[in-house]
Amino acid sequence: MEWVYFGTCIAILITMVLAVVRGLMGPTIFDRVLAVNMFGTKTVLFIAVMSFLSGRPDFLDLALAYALINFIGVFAVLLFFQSRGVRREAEAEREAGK
Amino acid sequence: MDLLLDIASAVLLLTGGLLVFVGGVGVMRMPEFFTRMHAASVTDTGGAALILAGLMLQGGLTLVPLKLAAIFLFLFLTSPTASYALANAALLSGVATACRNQTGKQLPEERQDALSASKPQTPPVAKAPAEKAAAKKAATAAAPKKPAKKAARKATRKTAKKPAKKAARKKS
Amino acid sequence: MEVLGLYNYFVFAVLLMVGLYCILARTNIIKSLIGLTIFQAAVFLLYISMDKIDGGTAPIILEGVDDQIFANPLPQVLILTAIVVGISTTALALAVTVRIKEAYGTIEEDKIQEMDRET
Amino acid sequence: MITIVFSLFLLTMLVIVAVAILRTDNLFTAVMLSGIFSLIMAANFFILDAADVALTEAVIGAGISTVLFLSALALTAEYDRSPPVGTWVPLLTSSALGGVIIFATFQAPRLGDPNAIVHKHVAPWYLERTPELIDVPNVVTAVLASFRGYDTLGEVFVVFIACIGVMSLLGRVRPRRDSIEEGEFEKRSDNLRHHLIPRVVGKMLVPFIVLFGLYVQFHGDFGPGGGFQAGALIAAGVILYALVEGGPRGRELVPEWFSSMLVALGALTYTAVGVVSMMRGGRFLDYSALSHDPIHGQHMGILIIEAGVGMTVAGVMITIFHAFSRRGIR
Amino acid sequence: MTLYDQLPALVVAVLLFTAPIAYMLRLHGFPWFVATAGVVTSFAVACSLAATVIGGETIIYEMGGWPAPYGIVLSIDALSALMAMLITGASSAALIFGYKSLADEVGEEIAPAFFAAWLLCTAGLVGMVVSGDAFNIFVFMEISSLSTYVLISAGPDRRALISTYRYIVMGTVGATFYLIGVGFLYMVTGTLNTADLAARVGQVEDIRLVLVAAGFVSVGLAVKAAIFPLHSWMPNAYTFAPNAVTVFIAAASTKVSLYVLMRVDYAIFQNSIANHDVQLTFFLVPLGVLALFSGSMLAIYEKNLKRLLAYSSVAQIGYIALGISMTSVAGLTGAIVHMFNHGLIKGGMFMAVACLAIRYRTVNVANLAGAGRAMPWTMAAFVIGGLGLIGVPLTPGFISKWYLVLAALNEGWLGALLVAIILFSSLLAVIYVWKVIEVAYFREPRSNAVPVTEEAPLVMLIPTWIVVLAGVWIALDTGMTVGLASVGAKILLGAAL
Repeated sequence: MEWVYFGTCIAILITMVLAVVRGLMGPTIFDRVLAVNMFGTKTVLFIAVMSFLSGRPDFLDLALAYALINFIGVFAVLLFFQSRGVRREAEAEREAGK
Repeated sequence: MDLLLDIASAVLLLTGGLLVFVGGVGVMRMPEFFTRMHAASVTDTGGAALILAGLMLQGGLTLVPLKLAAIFLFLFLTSPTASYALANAALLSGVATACRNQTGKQLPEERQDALSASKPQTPPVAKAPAEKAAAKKAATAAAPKKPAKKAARKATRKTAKKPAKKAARKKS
Repeated sequence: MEVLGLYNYFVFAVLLMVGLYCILARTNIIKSLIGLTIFQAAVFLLYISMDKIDGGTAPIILEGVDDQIFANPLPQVLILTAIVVGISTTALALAVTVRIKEAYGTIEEDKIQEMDRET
Repeated sequence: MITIVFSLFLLTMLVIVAVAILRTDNLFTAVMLSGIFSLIMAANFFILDAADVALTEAVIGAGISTVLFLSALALTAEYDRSPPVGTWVPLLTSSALGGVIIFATFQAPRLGDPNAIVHKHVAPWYLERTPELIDVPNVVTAVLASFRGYDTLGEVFVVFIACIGVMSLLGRVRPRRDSIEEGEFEKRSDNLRHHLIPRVVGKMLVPFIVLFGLYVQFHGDFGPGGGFQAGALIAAGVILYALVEGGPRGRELVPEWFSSMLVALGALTYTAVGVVSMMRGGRFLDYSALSHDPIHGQHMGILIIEAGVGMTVAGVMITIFHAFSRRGIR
Repeated sequence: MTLYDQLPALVVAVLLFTAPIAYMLRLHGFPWFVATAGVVTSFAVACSLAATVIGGETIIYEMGGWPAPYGIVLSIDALSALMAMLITGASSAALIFGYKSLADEVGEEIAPAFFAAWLLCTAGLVGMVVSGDAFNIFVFMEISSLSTYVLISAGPDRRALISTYRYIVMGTVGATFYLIGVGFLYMVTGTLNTADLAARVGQVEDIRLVLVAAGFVSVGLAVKAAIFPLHSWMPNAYTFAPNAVTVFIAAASTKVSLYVLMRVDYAIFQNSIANHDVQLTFFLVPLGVLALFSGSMLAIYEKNLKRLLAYSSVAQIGYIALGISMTSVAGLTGAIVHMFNHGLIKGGMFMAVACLAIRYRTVNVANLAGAGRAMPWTMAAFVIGGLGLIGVPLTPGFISKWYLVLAALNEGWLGALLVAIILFSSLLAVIYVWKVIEVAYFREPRSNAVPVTEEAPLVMLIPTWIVVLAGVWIALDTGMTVGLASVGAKILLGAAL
């Protein structure tokens, strides 16, 4: 069974690398957000499998916490985009007002 | 019985791992943001489900499968939501996409700088036979590489109106 | 193998270098602060790699399992403290940054320096 | 062995991401990448058997820190316009630093060396004596809350001071300059209410996050967790609510006076435990003096101070988030 | 356990306990009152501790009742008691002095936060001084630094913000360096308790890590202590902080880092690294000498009075560094006494500056023309402080320089050179002090300036004069300071021998 866990871990790790590469390459900022999100879910899976691999499945709490936290990050990003758009409109209006 | 469980969970885990990996490759190889996101979100949820199910079979009659189920539930809820939110934000910010004109909405020009790097999108290899994808890709491919974004978008719109199959055939 | 066992120290050194370079070379305040977080994170890595022990597991004692090897709990406790200290510093520095932006209109240190020289 | 290979793998990624953070001039990208950085760091901590630290780093580094950086970015600037200055001095300084460390650690114990001195001196005592002296399974909690409880007290005051610092810096109201009408800006940019799916899912998850936070708080004696992680998680729940429903409604849910009182009360609770143990004839923070049975006293003390820590951290994170988000609309 | 046994914990606990209270009760004037009560109580506790340990014994207080290497202990000897007295004394004097000026500069709205930060700043500094655990020192260092950032950023000028930012970056890098050093020490010894470290670090085979650890700890603390090339955060931080805050941090804050540097170096590294006294000399003497010259020169050309005094502090820290670098009882005594006396002198002078600022609304030297006649008492206090900086007999500065010169004379030709340098930099001090005196007494105010005719309010003037007279008293009756300092120096060297 160990080798199955190990193989799954390797697959997840390689996917993590791919996500990081996407995050580094971009080209849009949304690609980077996508990469972070994907990296987050991969971390959740990685920790879940690792906790079985190391024989301490009671550490699944961590994976749970990661899943929740990752979600909040995406929301913060979404809100950031939205407020940025509105702020730019406001700036444009102010420029026009001048 | 134990062996059966082991085999079942091994199959689930390895399939899940494969799916996750495929998703990673998709994120790397797909031509533009929305297709990349498609690859990421579908395989994310599917791969995670398989892996967690595989682990659940190994958990035995303890709190562990319950926790795994909770993780699964959360991922099942949050992952699509996050994808939706991201796609929405990207669409509103005007990330270049082949079928943009289908939204029928012209976006203000200054939003364009959401593209962090001003690199042009790399043209995809247009050889996929599927009709819709081909149309999409042909449209992107037909768009000239260098000129200003506005021109690029106009070109995109024009080519998209043309019979898509023809463009695809020409390219290939 | 021996050299691989020291790999974590190399990474620690490289992260410290990246962090310090980011702090010293960039004049953008937020960028410097991100560098500062990397700089602090490098130290977390130093401490945590000390707690690892071959064949060990996290120091949470299981009922009924004997001769289990446990990782060293002390560096973990120290780093728990250090992480919280780090986020506190970051939060405070970000608040100062927001005020700087409001007072000067920019967060580039060189421009701020020019503005201060004028007054 | 396997774990060490994994660890090397993650460490390499860590370096690549750090260099990428250094090179980008888009601050938003840098913040996103530092989110990845924190997650890699946390995964690495987990591999290195530091479950509590991994949990903390994930919740605080990847979660709260990203949210704070994004809030600050929204209020300041998005691009790093540092001039390409002569970078000789920083380069030399940092390479000297790196060289010194590599020189020093050449003879240091390798990763996981069971003969390293750190595993021989103080640490075994903690692992051996915790069951009889304090009797909680999680040795990290025992060391954190009791053996080195004074450090933790200091740490609580560090977050306390961060909170009052942010409040004194951002608490003062500044006149608004936006041309958009009052309330309009807030309506359009401060919440996600018009997004149906995120709104429904987000609000649905808030109670679960808070519940999970409480679980981490009270399960901290037995598994990874404790006051810090729990406080940060509960705060994350409230922050999620505030993100979905907008700052004003977030402040209705947890008013600012309440969260800042929580901060002070938590710190006061912790110190009060110390003072009470003094009054009962023990040393400062000697929980054994709290009850007739020393172990029972330890349990009671740890429970109370962890509650104090949780209160303070949750209050601090919420207050800081409120301070930043309110600054945005004014 | 009697109350008497609990005193070591109380000196910190009182401050920690009152800080949340000061923050919670937001009645008018209440935070100031709570803060003053807390700080004064702590001062009283520190004094009684000093009376206990002046004989040379060391009190060990086990936090939480856990024995030494496993739990955290407080260890209080003559030196730490003296420092605790300096910190809490400076804090109470500055708070009482600042009753009016703080109400002026710090808004009612942020007063609770401000005074809570003040209490925690004091607590952090005292905690560093009394702690017997290397990591615990880091935690309290961060408490004191973060609260100092908050205090400085409360300054009215917008440049206070950018100074705070620079201080945050420098301070955090310094603290992180210290943390790295402690990490390396932990790696080679497996312990964090300073006494245990001192005992175990000598048995380490591979000395490189210890050496590098010593380097990191020293550099980190040097940043915090504003030793010469790393002082760049200090002048602006002092200049733009609220006046009463400047009084406090100038008197106490950098000294504590110097104290920790001295303590860690002498207790841990002197007996484990061969020739470490020579290394220390090579590290500190050039920096100290450079600090003396550059600090004094910058002060001579400085136009802003607060920054002038800050640069003078850079120079005075140079004296302390010189004293620390001479590994002899006389040198250490001189350094320790100079820490205390310089705290008193600078505190008094910044108080006088604050009095000037409240009437003149500026601290530019050029605008202070005629201050000698308009505010005779304030200027008299300033002049006495200035004489102390120069080191004129009958002032506290004389005592400490006397000990430094005595110690230097024992060091051979290098010592003779150091004596010459000390005397020369005293001459430089004459120049910058005279610059201020000349403007204040002998120059007519500009015709277009608003004439100042009023002396500073009594609530500020009386604390100023109390501090100045305390300085004079300490110069005349050296029993307490020199007694504690020489006992402390002997303890430090006793650990080293």
